Amino acid sequence: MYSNKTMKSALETMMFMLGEPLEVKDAAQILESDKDIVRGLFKELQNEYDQEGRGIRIRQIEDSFGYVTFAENEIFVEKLCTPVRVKKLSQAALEVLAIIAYRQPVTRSEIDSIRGIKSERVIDGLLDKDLIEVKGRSEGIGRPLIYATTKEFLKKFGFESLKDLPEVAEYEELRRNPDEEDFSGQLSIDFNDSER
Amino acid sequence: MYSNKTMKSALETMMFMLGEPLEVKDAAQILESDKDIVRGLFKELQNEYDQEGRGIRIRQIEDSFGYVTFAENEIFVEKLCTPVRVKKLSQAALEVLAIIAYRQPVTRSEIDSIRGIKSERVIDGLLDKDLIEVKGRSEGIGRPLIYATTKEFLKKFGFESLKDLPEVAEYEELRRNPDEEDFSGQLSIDFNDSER
Amino acid sequence: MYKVRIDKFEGPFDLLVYLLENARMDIYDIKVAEITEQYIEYLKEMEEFNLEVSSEFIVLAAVLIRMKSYMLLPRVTDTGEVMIEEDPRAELAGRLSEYVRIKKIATILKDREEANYAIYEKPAEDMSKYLDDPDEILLASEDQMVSAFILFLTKKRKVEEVTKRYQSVRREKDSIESRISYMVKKLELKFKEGKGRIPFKELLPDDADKYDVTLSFMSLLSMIKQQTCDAEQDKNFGPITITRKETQNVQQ
Repeated sequence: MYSNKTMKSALETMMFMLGEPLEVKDAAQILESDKDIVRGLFKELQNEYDQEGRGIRIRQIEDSFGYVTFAENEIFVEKLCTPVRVKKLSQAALEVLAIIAYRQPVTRSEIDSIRGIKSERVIDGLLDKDLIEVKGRSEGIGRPLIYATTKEFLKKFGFESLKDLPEVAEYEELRRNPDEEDFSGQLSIDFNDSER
Repeated sequence: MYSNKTMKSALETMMFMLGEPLEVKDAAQILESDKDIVRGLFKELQNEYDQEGRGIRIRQIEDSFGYVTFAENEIFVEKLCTPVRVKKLSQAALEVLAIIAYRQPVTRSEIDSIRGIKSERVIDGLLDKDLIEVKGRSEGIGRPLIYATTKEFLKKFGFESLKDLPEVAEYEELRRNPDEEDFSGQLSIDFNDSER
Repeated sequence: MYKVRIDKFEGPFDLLVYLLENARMDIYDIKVAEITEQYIEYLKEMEEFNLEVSSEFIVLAAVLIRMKSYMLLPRVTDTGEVMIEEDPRAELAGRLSEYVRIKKIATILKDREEANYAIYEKPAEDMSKYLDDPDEILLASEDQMVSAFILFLTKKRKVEEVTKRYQSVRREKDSIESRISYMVKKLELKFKEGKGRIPFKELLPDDADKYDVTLSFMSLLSMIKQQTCDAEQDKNFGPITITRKETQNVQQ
């Protein structure tokens, strides 16, 4: 049995070596400890780094933790080196990603029908970027492929897990409760006015 | 001018990103500060990590500083890395294995003649991995060793018994025909004879 | 009226939602005639600007036109009662509503992409020295072996084809059949000379190479099988001696 202090130190070493998020279950196995305990230690570390205002922070993705830089220090990173920049996603890619994120697992024809236009090339682009993956085939006619988001998706948009996806009300609900929230800016449709 | 706190945080981010020791003079330039001040901040950080018993530490090399893992945690790194390695059999190994599986028991010269290339080292590798074993000696001339697959082979490849080997027309030419006469031994003598 | 938007629309719904927004029209209460006119007008403009108007845009135009004419017809029964029917706009409204929701999520994602743009991971450290002595897990499967095997067989067959063609040019005359007849003639000659035991070596052509030896040997085996002659070999690697088939007459 290792002390908590030793285990936390070990977690730091392993996160640093690995580069990518370290799974709680792997860490627990190596430390011969319980997953809940190890997860607790990861979160303690995460807090310490935040409290101390460190330049590196600990990010949780699903049930794994890894070092990342502190976002506000980006300016220093840019002065130091030219980090590899990923091209920002197009509007079409964001729409398809939104559909997959909220409706996964989902087939291409479902995506097409929600967008009202073919999305094949956009889907291929998202597969290439490792933001979505094929999760198998639907039981439906023709057994079409079904798609789901990846860990890379969570990383890119800073979600800990899919549970973190924000709740977005249906248009109909928005229209019925126009005072509840102000969606007009985002939707660019004036609901209040349309109620007249 | 940045606060000491911001500068220390920036140093952490930069050390993390750079992957090699960060020169004091470069850091000072980016932070628009004095080299002595920056060197002092590096040393403060170094002390903090040591005091807190972190799993990553800061090492000074000449006038540069960089992250290293805490040496005593090496055992965890070893454990972290060990299960990562998954070995695959080479194409050559799989070929020889297939030939032995279908024609067993078989001599080395038969394997060589089917593959058209010497297979001695591949056979030795498969023996090491316990996928094949020596089943005795052939009655043929020179009494060469004969090889057969092992239980381990069945286990690894998920066959219940040798009867489970897939039957495909293409394999039939290699599957041993019990009525077929084995000329390979005599043929090889003849070669030797003619070379004398 | 609406302003002309320069950037391209992501699809017919994108365009329609934009037009509704400009006309301050509720998705669930579309003034079909008005919006259809605007929609078709816009498609014409897109064509004028040489913007790609994909078939999906046209399909939606057709849907709108159909809806428009449907709504112009009075829905009354024979007795003059107004029929209560489902709003023909309901299905389209439902789909537009879902599309608007997706667009809102896309906007949220865009903001989050922006916010997370400044966060970096670092590559793994060099762990090679720890990988020198791994616990080897052998990854093996039936599929793996079978596909490797098929690859091998295919390669082997290709090589054999090439070799066969090459050899058939070089050795056109030297088939087993021709070699057998050559050897049978030679044997008969020797037997006629009164020799009972003929060394295999004497049946080889002059300057025989490895191929000739092999071919002759294969031919000899066939001859034994065909009961043309017998052969003996006293010890390993020893000389082969050919004799007359003794039971020949009995067999025939």
